[in-house]
Amino acid sequence: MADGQTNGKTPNLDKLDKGPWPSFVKEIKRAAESSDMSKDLLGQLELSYEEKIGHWKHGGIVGVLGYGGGVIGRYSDVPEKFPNVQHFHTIRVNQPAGWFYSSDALRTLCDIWERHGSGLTNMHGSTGDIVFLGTRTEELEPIFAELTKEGFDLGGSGSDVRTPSACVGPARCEWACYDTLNLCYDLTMEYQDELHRPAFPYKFKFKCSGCPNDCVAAQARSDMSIIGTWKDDIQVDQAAVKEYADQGLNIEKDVCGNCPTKCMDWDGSTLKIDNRVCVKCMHCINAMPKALRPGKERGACIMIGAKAPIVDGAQISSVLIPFLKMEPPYQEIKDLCEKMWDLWCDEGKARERIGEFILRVGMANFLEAIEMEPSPYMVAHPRDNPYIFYDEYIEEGDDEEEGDEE
Amino acid sequence: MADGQTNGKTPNLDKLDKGPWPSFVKEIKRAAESSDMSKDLLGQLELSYEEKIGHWKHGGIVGVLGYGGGVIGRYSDVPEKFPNVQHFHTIRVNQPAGWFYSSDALRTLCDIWERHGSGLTNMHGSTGDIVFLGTRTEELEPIFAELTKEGFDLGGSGSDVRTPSACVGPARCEWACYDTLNLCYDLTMEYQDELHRPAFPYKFKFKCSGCPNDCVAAQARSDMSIIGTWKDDIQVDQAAVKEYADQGLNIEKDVCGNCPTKCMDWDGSTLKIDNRVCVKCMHCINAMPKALRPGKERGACIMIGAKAPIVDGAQISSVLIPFLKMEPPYQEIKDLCEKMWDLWCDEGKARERIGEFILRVGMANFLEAIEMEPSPYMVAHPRDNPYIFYDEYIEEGDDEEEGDEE
Amino acid sequence: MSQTQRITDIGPPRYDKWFPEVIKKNYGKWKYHEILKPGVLMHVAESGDKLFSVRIASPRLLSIHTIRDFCDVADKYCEGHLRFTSRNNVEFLLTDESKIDPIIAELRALGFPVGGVGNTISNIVHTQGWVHCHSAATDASGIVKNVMDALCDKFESRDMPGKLRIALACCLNMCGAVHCSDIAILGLHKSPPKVNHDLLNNICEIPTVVSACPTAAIRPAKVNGKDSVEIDEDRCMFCANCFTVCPSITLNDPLNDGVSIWVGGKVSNARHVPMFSKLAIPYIPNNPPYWPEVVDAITNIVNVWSANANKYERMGEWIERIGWPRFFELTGIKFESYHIDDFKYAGLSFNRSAHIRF
Amino acid sequence: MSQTQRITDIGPPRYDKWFPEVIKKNYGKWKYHEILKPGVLMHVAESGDKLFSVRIASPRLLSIHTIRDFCDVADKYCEGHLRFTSRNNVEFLLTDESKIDPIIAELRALGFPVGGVGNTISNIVHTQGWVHCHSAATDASGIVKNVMDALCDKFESRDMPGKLRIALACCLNMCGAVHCSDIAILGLHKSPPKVNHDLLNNICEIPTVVSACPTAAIRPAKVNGKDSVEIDEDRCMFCANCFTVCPSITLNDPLNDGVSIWVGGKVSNARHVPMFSKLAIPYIPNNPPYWPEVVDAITNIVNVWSANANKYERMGEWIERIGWPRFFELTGIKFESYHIDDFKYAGLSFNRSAHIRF
Ligand code: SRM
Ligand code: SRM
Ligand code: SRM
Ligand code: SRM
Ligand code: SF4
Ligand code: SF4
Ligand code: SF4
Ligand code: SF4
Ligand code: SF4
Ligand code: SF4
Ligand code: SF4
Ligand code: SF4
Repeated sequence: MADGQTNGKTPNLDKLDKGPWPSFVKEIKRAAESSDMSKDLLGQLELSYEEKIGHWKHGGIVGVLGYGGGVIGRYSDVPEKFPNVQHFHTIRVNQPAGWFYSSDALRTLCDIWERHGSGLTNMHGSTGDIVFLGTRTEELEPIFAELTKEGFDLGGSGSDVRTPSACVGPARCEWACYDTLNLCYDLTMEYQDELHRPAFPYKFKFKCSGCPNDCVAAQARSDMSIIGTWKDDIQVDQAAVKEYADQGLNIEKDVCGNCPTKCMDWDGSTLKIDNRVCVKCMHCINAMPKALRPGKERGACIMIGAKAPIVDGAQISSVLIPFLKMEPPYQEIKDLCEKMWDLWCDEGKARERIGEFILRVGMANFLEAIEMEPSPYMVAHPRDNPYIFYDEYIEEGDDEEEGDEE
Repeated sequence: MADGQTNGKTPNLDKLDKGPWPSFVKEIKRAAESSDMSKDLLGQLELSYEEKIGHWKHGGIVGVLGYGGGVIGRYSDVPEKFPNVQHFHTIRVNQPAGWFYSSDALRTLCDIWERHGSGLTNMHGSTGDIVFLGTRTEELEPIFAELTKEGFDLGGSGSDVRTPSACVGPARCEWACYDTLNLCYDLTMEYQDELHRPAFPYKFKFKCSGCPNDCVAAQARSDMSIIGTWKDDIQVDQAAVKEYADQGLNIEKDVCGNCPTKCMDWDGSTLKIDNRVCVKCMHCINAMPKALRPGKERGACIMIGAKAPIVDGAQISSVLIPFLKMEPPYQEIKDLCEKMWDLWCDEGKARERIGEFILRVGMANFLEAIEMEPSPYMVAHPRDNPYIFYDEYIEEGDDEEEGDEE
Repeated sequence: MSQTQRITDIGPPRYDKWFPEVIKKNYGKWKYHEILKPGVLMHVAESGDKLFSVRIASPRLLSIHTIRDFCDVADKYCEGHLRFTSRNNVEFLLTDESKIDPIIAELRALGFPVGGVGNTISNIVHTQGWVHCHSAATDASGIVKNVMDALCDKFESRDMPGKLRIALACCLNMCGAVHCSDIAILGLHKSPPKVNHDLLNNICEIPTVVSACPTAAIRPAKVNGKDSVEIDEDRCMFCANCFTVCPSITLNDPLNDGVSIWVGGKVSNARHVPMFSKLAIPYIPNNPPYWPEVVDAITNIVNVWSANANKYERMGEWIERIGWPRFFELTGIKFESYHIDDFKYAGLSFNRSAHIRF
Repeated sequence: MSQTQRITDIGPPRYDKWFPEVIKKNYGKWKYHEILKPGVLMHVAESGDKLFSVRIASPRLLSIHTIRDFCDVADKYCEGHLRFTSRNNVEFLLTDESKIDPIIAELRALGFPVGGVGNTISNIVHTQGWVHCHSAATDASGIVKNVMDALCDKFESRDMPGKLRIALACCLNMCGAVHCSDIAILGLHKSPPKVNHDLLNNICEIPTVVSACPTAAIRPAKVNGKDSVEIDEDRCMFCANCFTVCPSITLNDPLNDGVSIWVGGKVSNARHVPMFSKLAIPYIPNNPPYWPEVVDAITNIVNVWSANANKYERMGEWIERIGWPRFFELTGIKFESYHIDDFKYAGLSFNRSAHIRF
């Protein structure tokens, strides 16, 4: 084994600090100038590039006092070579919803991290947290103290509520059908305990997108996906539509032709939409932002169950409540969550996401347990197999009228 | 219990011999005039209508010498009331493909059945057979002798090749992309032994449709569904298209608008079709039979696995060979069947249809076993889960080039 | 007589044995067809020859006497040529156009509606029911008769949005492939199997019975001294597979047997790929001889579809366009927990998108 | 210090704490937006106010020094206001249109491409890889760097058929949800787990390990005297769930770990409902530092798509229109048995229709 790392050389990684795309190697090297931890990270990473294998060990349970999550423990499996990354824990810091910062706020974070860690971050992690990448166990409490002093707190990890996230929404988007940032913040504050102290069978993620474009990929990645939508008619400015046409947009082909339900009609001068057939897919609005807007009766569709494939296969969230008006304090959503969580905590298996739980017990049983009426909005189509578990039948001698529960 | 049947009254059934739709009760009554068996059938059926329950028992194994199939045994569970239907077996007589008869041929069948059975038939059974409904065990051999003398033979039942059937095809349809009747007959003759002597894990059905309209519902009901199709361009008679337009057919909306791949374009005078995108669905041809015709390079798509839901769920056949030229003696199809049957007979479980077998062992393994190359035509889409059973990997010391089979 | 003298394995008569001349001559050389009027098809060959097919409804369950009547009509108008269709209708094959109206008149007089051609309702593919099958949870012919009495005028017309295929099966075995029909009527059991403990072990292999159950609801058990099986009622989905393999288990139950209604299936590849039928109404009790609730339910679905579907739209295509919630709204059918799939592929039947129609 | 004195459970800063004035004023009152040039968005409020967002690429793995550089730029042009996107790009928020070109110049000078807006390729959502995760079958940042070096000009343009979202996950846990991306790069193991028999029983619960395996490939076993587990290699699908629950099992294997390529997923409801990514290339060995085979494979798929797709057609929508056989033909990727699903829903991935393109 060549040992580029021992003599401090990193020939493999050096090849990646050039090129048009901003380089992570440059970042590590920049941090390495003032941090031995980052220097050893660079060395260990070079070793991984040579050997084609990672050098991290399973993290034990590390964290801050009174919290069960927010820190991912990491240890090098070659500490003799890279003593400064013997510990290399990450800290998940809960981001402000929408990821809006001031330069001062960012500098404050940088300063804390410079004092106590590698100086390397992820802005941001896939769940949405600010990720402080690499520190030692003994630094955790001091970092936590400084963070909270500055108004920051930790995000989730383990079997708890994970850091909720939201699309930019009303802060900068004309299509936001509800206040994604406010809901995200409200849920985060409401569930601080569930977020910091893992007590679920497995993780539970919230993501809030203001419209069906789903700019935080909630439907693919969150156990509860809250997707903005509207109930009434798309708002149409016919003159503006005409203008798009005049500027050369092929409305017939590119707009109507791409409507999934073919519910639009363009006669060259006016655009007709059959709003009862429209599925609120956003395409026509996306194509003509100046001419079309979502309707006025706005709210959100509450969807459940998205997750990555481990181990029963990936799921995209499915509809639980087709439309809900969204007003603080969002009581219906909270009541729903608490009902679902109680059930899931009682009956869910360890490492069983709620989407997997629903598949195991059956959607109908799940709905009955959380006292929700079944609705055709929940399904793409009714069952196509005849294997129905009828739960009532008449027995000899029964009064024909009333079947008796089995 | 009222006993309409004992005194020969059938008040329930009597209600069903009126009305615009031809009445099965009338038929039974007509047969009853000259057959005591049919008279008792009427009585037992009346009893079923009163009691809301059938009165037939499981059939034991009955049949003709040397055959394992073709007869379904039936016995009344109330023989004391209806002695003439104590035995009420059905005989499945293999129909001529396409169900073409002469009056003489039908009269011959009627005469045989009048001498030896109830005089009631199904023209035809769902699989396609002529069904002789109701006779006694001792009549089976005489009936068989007379049938074969007249050039008829029995159909399938039990775990064998079932009576193949075909759409009317070239006999009366301009869209037949291959000779469905000839193939159906050829397969029936080739597999007489497999048809008459059950030796499979379960039933195996062939159905032949001349084009994707699938007029024998092959894709829903046959283990091997042979669906005619074509490879080249749809034949278009532009003048005739124009005529349809002039006669008021909305070609843009009703024809192009219903094309599943939107690969047609009508500018008011000529119809353009992007034949590489066309999926041969038949719709445009169906809508304008005088103007459009399937292409000239014709053959069939070989599909596998359709079945009813018992017990793993229903299946629609799926593509095995996207396109095959269809010429007697259809050797490729026969070779394929024999390979599949050998495998299925060795590894299939009892009462496991080939479609279920494929799902259990996995399509890829099935293909390997029958020595067929996997093709993207076989799937609606490639796998969407990452659980791939890689069967090769390199071990320490191996020459990096060649992986070793596991 | 000994096997050697017996004629065996000769197979069916060759398909062309009884072809009319016009078919022999133009076999595989047809050019196009036209529907001249309800029930009447004209096929024109490249040679210019024409074949006229007149289609009548059939109860499928036919006595030899009625078949002989057909033969007489065929002799009178068709040189004896006729055929049956894959949906059990009868087609009289003529070459002389002038005979169309007379043959129609005569067939009507015999009590047989002419129709079923084109975009309309054809015959109901169905099964044995109480007439012949031990497994039937309902009768087949009786329901078919009642439903088609109500829809007969549609059979005789040709002005529906598209083809509408109705099928009936009297138990979950689904002979007749109701699983892919625009409207399917499916007989079913909804009370658990009853076991004849005295007989079971004599007639059936207990291991076979146990393994026949897809839901593992059957366990071996000693019942009053005898080796038998016991059934966990909560796990039973009433598939009757245990009954099929063992006569001393029965599911037939006059108090609970009934039918379910399914919609939106299709087989053809025209436009949309083939589709399974989906559950519309989970249960309607058997109510012979008229089954009025079944007839009403189907008439209602047919009327709502034909009033709302676009040209060429089959039931399932129409529902896909308007969405299932609207289907339940328009038909007034109640959506219940039974409609939500909980079998093998349940997860894929959920609405995993925000595509919603309000 | 004792828990009481510590500040806990205060949650994150409120989202509006650092909003620019123009957002505070027009919150929820935006009227429409326009893309002025690559990477530059203009949002216009009902009040007429305008907000300009300049988006730059980010490696996501950022040193505090680079973040401070961003702060300096933000101070100079944006009164210190900036945000990050859900795909980890950075957006500088301006109100003064005249500052757009200067800030772009300065950001470029710092080495950050401006773009990723509109119908084009944005940043690659990715994960930790060898930089931080014990589970990684490949590195994340390295592949992302190489792929985006090759596609950087597209990031800076805005003339692709539709949005193209690329994601990378370094193991089957799929942090970052690559399962719904136009193009997904997925690190994977393809050799069976190695068990440290000496340690296993001390560190892990054998029953937990056994039950962690979805394919029941793990059995308890005594190995040279020690209680441990043995793995049935033929049943293993390399999911690494056993490793996740037990550190003394490892799948990391430099000889065999590599990546697979998936295509055609999407999340948005625009036009087509959300779709999973489907397998395109089952395995490419790890080849650091450049991973040339991975870069070529992706560049090829991107080029074929952008040359053939219609306006607005995402990868998956395009493939649905032309069909998978054509996709494999156009990209020159070989279709193998690995492409055919054999997991839970396999049966539903077969082509159950005669809809075929030749
Ligand atoms: C840091 C992060 C990746 C990143 O670089 O951004 C991450 C890192 C890990 N994820 Fe993740 N996941 C991260 C977002 C996700 C996402 C995306 C999301 O949240 O939007 C997913 C897919 C969505 C989902 O939840 O299904 C995700 C699905 C998983 C899974 C599979 C869970 C499942 O039910 O399928 C695991 C396995 C597990 O939980 O044991 C996992 C496990 C892990 C662990 C803890 C590995 C382990 O088994 O211990 C990783 C720690 C790596 C490390 O050393 O830092 N991670 N993980 C993301 C969290 C940062 C943040 O807080 O912002
Ligand atoms: C007579 C017929 C119904 C009819 O009235 O037309 C029929 C009648 C029976 N079918 Fe069938 N099947 C008939 C066509 C079908 C079809 C349709 C087809 O063949 O096109 C199917 C669905 C397609 C398929 O094969 O999957 C069909 C699927 C079944 C099944 C379920 C098989 C499965 O794998 O799901 C069973 C159950 C079994 O085999 O044990 C079954 C079993 C039976 C049995 C033998 C009942 C039994 O368990 O013993 C029935 C005998 C009834 C009787 O007393 O006469 N029948 N059966 C049809 C045969 C007549 C003929 O030969 O022309
Ligand atoms: C006679 C028959 C074939 C046979 O060998 O017996 C037949 C004959 C014709 N069919 Fe069919 N089809 C026949 C059963 C079927 C079936 C099978 C079934 O119903 O069980 C199907 C599949 C049904 C389904 O999809 O569920 C079938 C789906 C079609 C279609 C596609 C309709 C659609 O839009 O989905 C066409 C095209 C059309 O009608 O324009 C068609 C077209 C035709 C044409 C026009 C073909 C031709 O050019 O001659 C024939 C007369 C039209 C008609 O009857 O309306 N035929 N046709 C069958 C008559 C059954 C009956 O008595 O009603
Ligand atoms: C800034 C950001 C939200 C945020 O809170 O950070 C955002 C912002 C906008 N998105 Fe988005 N989207 C953002 C991530 C997403 C995601 C999530 C993802 O990529 O992980 C999606 C789902 C992607 C998918 O389907 O796989 C997403 C799917 C869309 C779509 C639907 C595109 C489509 O045809 O499928 C639109 C509509 C459009 O582009 O016309 C849209 C439109 C927009 C608009 C035009 C909304 C508006 O009026 O302001 C915004 C700028 C357009 C742009 O960037 O091209 N946004 N957008 C995210 C920028 C990520 C980045 O740096 O590139
Ligand atoms: S999800 Fe909708 S509301 Fe949110 S940013 Fe995207 S387009 Fe705007
Ligand atoms: S939002 Fe989508 S479905 Fe509705 S009209 Fe526009 S394009 Fe059609
Ligand atoms: S399947 Fe095709 S060829 Fe056969 S009858 Fe129907 S339309 Fe004609
Ligand atoms: S056959 Fe079907 S797919 Fe092909 S062009 Fe005609 S309508 Fe379109
Ligand atoms: S459907 Fe069931 S009851 Fe009806 S004939 Fe077939 S097996 Fe018998
Ligand atoms: S009916 Fe089906 S589910 Fe019920 S016990 Fe019998 S085999 Fe099992
Ligand atoms: S994808 Fe796997 S390897 Fe990558 S960060 Fe997530 S868990 Fe770790
Ligand atoms: S990797 Fe997955 S499949 Fe293989 S043994 Fe471990 S848990 Fe089982």
